[in-house]
Amino acid sequence: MTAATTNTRAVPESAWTRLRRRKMAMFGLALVILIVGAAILAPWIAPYDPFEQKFDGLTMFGEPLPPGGAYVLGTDLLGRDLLSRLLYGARTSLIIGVVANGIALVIGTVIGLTAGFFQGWIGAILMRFTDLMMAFPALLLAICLAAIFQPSLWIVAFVIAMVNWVQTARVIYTETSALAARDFIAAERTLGASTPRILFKHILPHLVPMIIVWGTLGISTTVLLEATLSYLGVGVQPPTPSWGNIIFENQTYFQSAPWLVFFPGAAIVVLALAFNLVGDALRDVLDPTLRGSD
Amino acid sequence: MSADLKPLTGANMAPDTPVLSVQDLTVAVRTQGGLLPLIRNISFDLARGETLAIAGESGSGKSITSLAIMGLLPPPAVRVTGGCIKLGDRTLTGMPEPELRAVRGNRVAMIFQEPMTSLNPVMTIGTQLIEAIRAHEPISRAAARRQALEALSAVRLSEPTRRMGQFPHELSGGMRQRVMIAMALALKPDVLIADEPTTALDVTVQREVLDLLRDLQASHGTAILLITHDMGVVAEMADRVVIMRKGVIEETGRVDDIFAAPQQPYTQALLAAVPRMGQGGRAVPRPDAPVVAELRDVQVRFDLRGGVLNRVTHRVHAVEGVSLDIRAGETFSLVGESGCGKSTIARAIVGLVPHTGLIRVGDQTVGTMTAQARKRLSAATQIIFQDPMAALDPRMTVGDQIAEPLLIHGTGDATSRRARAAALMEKVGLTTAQLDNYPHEFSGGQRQRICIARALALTPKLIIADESVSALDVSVQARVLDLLRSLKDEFGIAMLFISHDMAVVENISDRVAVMHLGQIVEVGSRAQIFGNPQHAYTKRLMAAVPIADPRAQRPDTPRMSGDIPNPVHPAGAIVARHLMQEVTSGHMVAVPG
Amino acid sequence: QETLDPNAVSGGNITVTYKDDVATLDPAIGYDWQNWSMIKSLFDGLMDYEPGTTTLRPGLAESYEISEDGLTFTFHLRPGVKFHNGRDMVAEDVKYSLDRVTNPATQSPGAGFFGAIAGYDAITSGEADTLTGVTVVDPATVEIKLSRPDATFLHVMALNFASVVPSEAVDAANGDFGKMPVGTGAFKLGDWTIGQKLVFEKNADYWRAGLPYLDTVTFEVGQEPIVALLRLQNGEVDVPGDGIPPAKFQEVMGDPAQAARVIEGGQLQTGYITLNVTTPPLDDVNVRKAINMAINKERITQLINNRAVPATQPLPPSMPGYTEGYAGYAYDVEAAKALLAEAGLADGFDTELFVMNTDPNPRIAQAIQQDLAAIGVNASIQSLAQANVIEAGGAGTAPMIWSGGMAWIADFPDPSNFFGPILGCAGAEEGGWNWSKFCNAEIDAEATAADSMIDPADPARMQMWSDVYMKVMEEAPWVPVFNEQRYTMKSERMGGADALYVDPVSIPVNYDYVYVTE
Amino acid sequence: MAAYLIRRLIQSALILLGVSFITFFLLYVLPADPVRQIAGRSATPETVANIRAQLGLDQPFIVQYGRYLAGLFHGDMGRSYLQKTDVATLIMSRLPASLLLMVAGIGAELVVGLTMGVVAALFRGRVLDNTLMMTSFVTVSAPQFVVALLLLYVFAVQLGWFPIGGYGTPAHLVLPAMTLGILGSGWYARMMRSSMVEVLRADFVRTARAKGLTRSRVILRHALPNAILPIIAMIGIDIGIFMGGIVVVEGVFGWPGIGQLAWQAIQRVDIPIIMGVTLVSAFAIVLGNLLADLVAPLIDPRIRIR
Ligand SMILES: Nc1ncnc2c1ncn2[C@@H]1O[C@H](COP(=O)(O)OP(=O)(O)OP(=O)(O)O)[C@@H](O)[C@H]1O
Ligand SMILES: Nc1ncnc2c1ncn2[C@@H]1O[C@H](COP(=O)(O)OP(=O)(O)OP(=O)(O)O)[C@@H](O)[C@H]1O
Ligand SMILES: [Mg+2]
Ligand SMILES: [Mg+2]
Ligand code: NI
Repeated sequence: MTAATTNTRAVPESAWTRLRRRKMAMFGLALVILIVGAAILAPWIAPYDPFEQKFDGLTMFGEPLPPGGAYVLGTDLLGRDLLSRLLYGARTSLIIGVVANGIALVIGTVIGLTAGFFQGWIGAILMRFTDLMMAFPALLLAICLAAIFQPSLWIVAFVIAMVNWVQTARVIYTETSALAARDFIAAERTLGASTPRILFKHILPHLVPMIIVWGTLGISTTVLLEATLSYLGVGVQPPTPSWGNIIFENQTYFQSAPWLVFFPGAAIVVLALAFNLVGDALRDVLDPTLRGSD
Repeated sequence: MSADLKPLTGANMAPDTPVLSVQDLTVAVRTQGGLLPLIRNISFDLARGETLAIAGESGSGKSITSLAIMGLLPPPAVRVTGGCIKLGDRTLTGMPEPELRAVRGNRVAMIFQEPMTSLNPVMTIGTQLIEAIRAHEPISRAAARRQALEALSAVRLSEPTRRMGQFPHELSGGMRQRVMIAMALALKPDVLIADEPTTALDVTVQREVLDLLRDLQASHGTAILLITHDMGVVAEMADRVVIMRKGVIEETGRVDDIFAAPQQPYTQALLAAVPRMGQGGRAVPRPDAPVVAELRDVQVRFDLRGGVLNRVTHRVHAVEGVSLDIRAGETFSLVGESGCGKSTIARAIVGLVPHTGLIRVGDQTVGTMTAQARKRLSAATQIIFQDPMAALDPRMTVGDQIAEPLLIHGTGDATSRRARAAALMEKVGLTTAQLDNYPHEFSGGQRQRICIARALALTPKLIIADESVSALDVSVQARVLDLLRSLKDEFGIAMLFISHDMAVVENISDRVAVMHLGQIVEVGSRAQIFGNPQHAYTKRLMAAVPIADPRAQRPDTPRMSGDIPNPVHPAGAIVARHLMQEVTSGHMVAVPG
Repeated sequence: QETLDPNAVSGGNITVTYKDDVATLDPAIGYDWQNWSMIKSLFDGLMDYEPGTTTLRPGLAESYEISEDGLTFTFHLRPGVKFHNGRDMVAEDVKYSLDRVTNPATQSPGAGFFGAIAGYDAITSGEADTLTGVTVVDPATVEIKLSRPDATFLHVMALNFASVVPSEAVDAANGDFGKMPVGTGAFKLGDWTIGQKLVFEKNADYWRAGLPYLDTVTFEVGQEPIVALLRLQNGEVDVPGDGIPPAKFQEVMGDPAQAARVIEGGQLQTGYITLNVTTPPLDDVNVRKAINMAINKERITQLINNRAVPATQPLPPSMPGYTEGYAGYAYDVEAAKALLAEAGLADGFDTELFVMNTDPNPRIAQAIQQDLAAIGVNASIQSLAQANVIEAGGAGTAPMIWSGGMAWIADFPDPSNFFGPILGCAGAEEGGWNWSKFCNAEIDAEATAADSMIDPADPARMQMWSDVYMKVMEEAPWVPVFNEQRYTMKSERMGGADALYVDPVSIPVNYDYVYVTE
Repeated sequence: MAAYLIRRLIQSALILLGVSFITFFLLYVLPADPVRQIAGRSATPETVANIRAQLGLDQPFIVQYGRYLAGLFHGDMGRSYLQKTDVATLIMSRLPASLLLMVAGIGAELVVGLTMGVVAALFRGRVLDNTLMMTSFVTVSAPQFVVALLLLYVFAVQLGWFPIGGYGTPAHLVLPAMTLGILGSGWYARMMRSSMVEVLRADFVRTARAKGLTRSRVILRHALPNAILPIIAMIGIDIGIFMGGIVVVEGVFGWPGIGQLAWQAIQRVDIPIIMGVTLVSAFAIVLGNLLADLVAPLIDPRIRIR
């Protein structure tokens, strides 16, 4: 270890500086900014009104128009401009994929962390509850909740958060139990550190990689879950576009109008990928044991 | 097993040609700043039947050298950039992987530093042995099995047939290391590389493993390349020794010569640092000093649950009725073999495990405590854990970790805390520039010092040092011991020192207690214990210590091959307590029976 | 008596697919798209229709007489009709079957159709367990007395619910008659692998000589419509029960070879929007008229690939009583705005449009939404599962509902069928199917009068019904949007008149009369 | 071991009880009336009330739930409102198909996902690794229906290798299982990759190499079983996700599983069927988790069941 300590850096670099050096991360970040920007600026950059069923947007036989021409990405089954709908849809999908998924992560982390750290009866109750929720068909829960509360974007986001925290909680629980048994946590206790301090300063940072993995994987699953809910009639209500419900509305047309499935599908992949690129890099950068390896 | 030698490669080889020859070996790691050499121009020869020791401080390149020989340097960054390694008349450097594979295990075998993690946890011992044999000899499974059994018997593992079906976690560290040795020797290699084979083991087990290596060498004529930082082990085992430092060879020579007349200043310093029995400094028993920690009939048991209702069926009687006093300014040592309950006592004192009986530190009774009382206790007593890497949060800078107790106890502001952390860093011999580094960027010894600095931040009355120096190489160990000693003198801190290394204990302690299976079997002043050990167990511990003098002759000790004594009892069982008898004033010994 | 198709060949098997599983084959209970025609082939009622038409003809009754006052029907049973279990069908069975379907314990969704039979109220309230109006005169004669005249009664007797079932088989099934049906029909149930397929076998003893032509009919369930069509194109399926999925429609019609196998026909169906007349501002007739004028029906039909014709009134064109020449409310945005302004709603208003969540209904709802937006009416869409929409409609909490997917295919070809539960006062109460909650005593009285006429086909009666619907349109509780056309496709080997494939009663195909040509 | 099993079974029973209560409650407050569905459009209010009373739906929630539970304890899952037949029979006739699909699907998922993960780990940082990880994102983001139809179209319609939907022979199973396998593989690929990377750094892998074992043996016999350990717990979690995602695939391939049954029942508020399917799938999930916990010690001897 002597060799490693000789080249000690005097000034520690901030995480951001190190993140900035990673090309892929920056590329991912650019994509994220692009997507978020597109969502925010949708009213200004969308070529058409996303809700307007254009008179010339359908053929005589009621078929949607393929990409090219006046409608860059084509039109949908109601003759609306697909590009404009995708741009507006980014808003919904970001709320679902980032906010709802984020809430699910937070709930899952809090429950898993609490159960894993305190064990005992609190842990037992929380984990049994988690087991119960895991055994409970998520889709049914979603349908019932949405039907009871009347579907709207925020209800949908809430429902998704309610069904999606379970897996995270399980994984975080396992990880936390292992961490809590480690010596440095015992060391903190002997230093007189308070429980919140141990939880937030010493355990939580170790869960970051796991949270990032589940968070990025969760983006596409939640966006698709919203679509499934739309399909079941308990998702975001039409005509509000979301990437997921654009796919689901049009999926039977994958042969005759493939663009209606391909473009929103690609958008979801890109969104998930962009967050993943940033997440992966962030995980590496935040892990001091990998410091200097970049 | 037969004692005849496996013929060496090629008939044209003269009997005195070295089996292994390393010439001008340079290994470098590829970094962004270009190739960075880890070892430079290493040359040595290993003759048949010889034991060559490579010694040197941590990070000097010992393991890299051995991995280079095996062709197992971690890809892709680290590789051999110069020199050559010859096994008999075959050049290993640059040899294609399939050929190299045939050499590995068959001609050159290796025992790794970590017996705990070096065996595959999900395969039985038998399978792992058999596959090693069958990888090189085209024999039937049954034949390989017979051979594996022979190897296990050869390393004197008890009940070899049963062991074949067991998994690594079912064996103790010593037993695992024997399995590793059996595996390495099953194919009767020409060369055996043993990388710190005993560092992770306690003295009694270390003793056995070393004896075993020597016996096997005698019967098979294997050449051994022994890597260690323990000069005691070097003195006992090696014919010749190579001293490495910072990637280069400092000195090579016969063991006797080096120990008698080291040429290089580094070697001299290294040898001077070796703690030797009988060299203990002044010991000042202080019967009148105030008691800092008081333990009365302390008992710690761990529940093992089972059954439909998940009820307690068994208990680990980790600590069974221990009473002792630690007085201000004294160093109280606790010794005993692995698993006897030393760490558990330490943890009970700082309130990490629940106990029955009385533990008082200062005016604070340890037990169910409020957050406030917990804080007060932590101000009075601090523990330095066995494994410094595990005891530091890998994701927080060491500066923050040293300052953390101050923050928790609300002392000072951010700048004053940082200043204090910097001062503590310097006190333990580190530079303030390293405040913002993370634990993994320090060597083991440095990490231990960081733990000490953190423990000192609150100026406690009692410091518990749990095996704080066992894993360090001698030079670092000496530095840390000096540090502890000077801190003790400076602040009048009492210290509970836990170790299985008798030489270190003798050097540092005022009083010593010997533990066995959760109970104290002998307690007294250092002079009383070392000068006049009474209990059989104490005597055995003493005898196991390697002596850092190649001329010293150790009396043969009876060998054991059994299991670690087991402190697990069915729930409700009553464990017999030892009766203590005073031999001389302050020297208590358990009555046999 | 029966004219057989001279080209028909006997034998062979056809495969029909459905997406949804068959819930039951009990004629007293089955009321789904897919089991309706299956039950028709397994069972017979006293009355029947000419294949491919809406013309009534006697079924198990060889003949019948209607008393002067139209209150007594005497049916003479056909001799020698055997149940699948081999027993002769007798008058007792007819009485048993009618008792059974009206008994509340049976929980038949069709019980209400028999409301005109004397003693109906007693049996539904649990006071009696038999219909006093139905008497067995002799083993071959049944007499049915009505408590009030009902012009549609013969149609009612042709409904599946009026099928004749053998009591011993019902008892033997111990509640599972729907899974082990025994009837007198052209086919009997062979094999039923739940969730996968049903096989119907030819009833060799069928009383219509020479029928059916097919040996077996195999129904495969759980087949996605789009997959069913792929299989049809691959020659594995003969008739896709759920029709041509929209996504494939243009492809099929664009290929002459395939288009030739598509059969188009009318359907007794109307797609409409209900406007809840109790919810302001829809309680204002001008607002309702404005909404009627705002809907661009042409465009909506274009959206569903022109597989419908724009509607002007509740009745579909092929239904007797349809008012020819009535133009309805023409699409006129300006006029609609003017009407709204007149109602004091020049700035429009906010409302909700409920819709069932299966394609193409949400799409149609969005088109409606856009049309409403053009006159300033801001309708938010509630796209829900069928059961939830029905609940909201029944409870009266839905201001507007698009009817698609839930109603209204006529049970029998009589104009009255479009009035009672969905536009009459009876259906307007809490939980009823009259989702516009439209209740006009005057119109109700006229409807009752029309139904009290004895001859269902009496032109005067038709005129009365036409009047009824015109008055309804005056009040505008609905926006009739379109009348769906049926497009069926068949495999190359299928034979039989085209009319059989768009049979208005036996949907999607009249199994008894079709055949295979190879 | 037996004691452990009994304890786990008791726990499972409690979980099922909880699931049944929540489901029953949700269906109770759901704004949709099953009686309307049963009674049909022409029913009079009296008929509706009569049917409601017959089904006991006019009773307070607790009474209804109590009756349902009492039925369950006698092995009676009730009768379908609309199909008028025993729910148990309906479920049992469809359950084998669902279980078969689930086992095959999870199998496919594991084979595809784990292979991807292992290969990516072995080629860490290279183009192949990046490609595979990218692919894993595409697969987790792909809509089931489209993938199912695409596979069906290509392999069944165009190439004719497999039947176009249906159930019965192993050939029928291939495409549905493959669909599920492709869709779920991304998760496993990612998990497996990181697990494998970790294991390849482990000391015992170095030991295995030092013994002179072949590369394939080192990877397959030493690294793989260890890398799979953390995945086993994932499988338990996955069964839950799986049960939810099976409906669409069953639909496209005409697979007669309980997913389709549930789907129709939900559309028409056939409460006994919804309850039955929920409980059976919850049971499968609980059982799957139990199995995962029982299998874990077989692969990892360090885990001891107490
Ligand atoms: N994979 C690697 N990449 C870069 N540097 C490495 C790598 N492995 C080891 N080193 C460096 O090589 C040097 C020599 O390491 P080596 O493991 O040989 O030390 P050692 O003498 O065996 O020490 P110890 O007694 O602690 O085991 C150290 O400075 C270490 O940091
Ligand atoms: N949390 C625990 N649960 C169950 N048993 C435990 C626990 N902690 C320790 N033990 C057991 O208690 C006994 C005493 O352990 P302890 O760690 O105190 O030994 P030690 O003397 O410090 O050994 P070493 O020299 O190896 O550190 C051992 O048998 C150990 O297995
Ligand atoms: Mg080393
Ligand atoms: Mg210890
Ligand atoms: Ni003893």
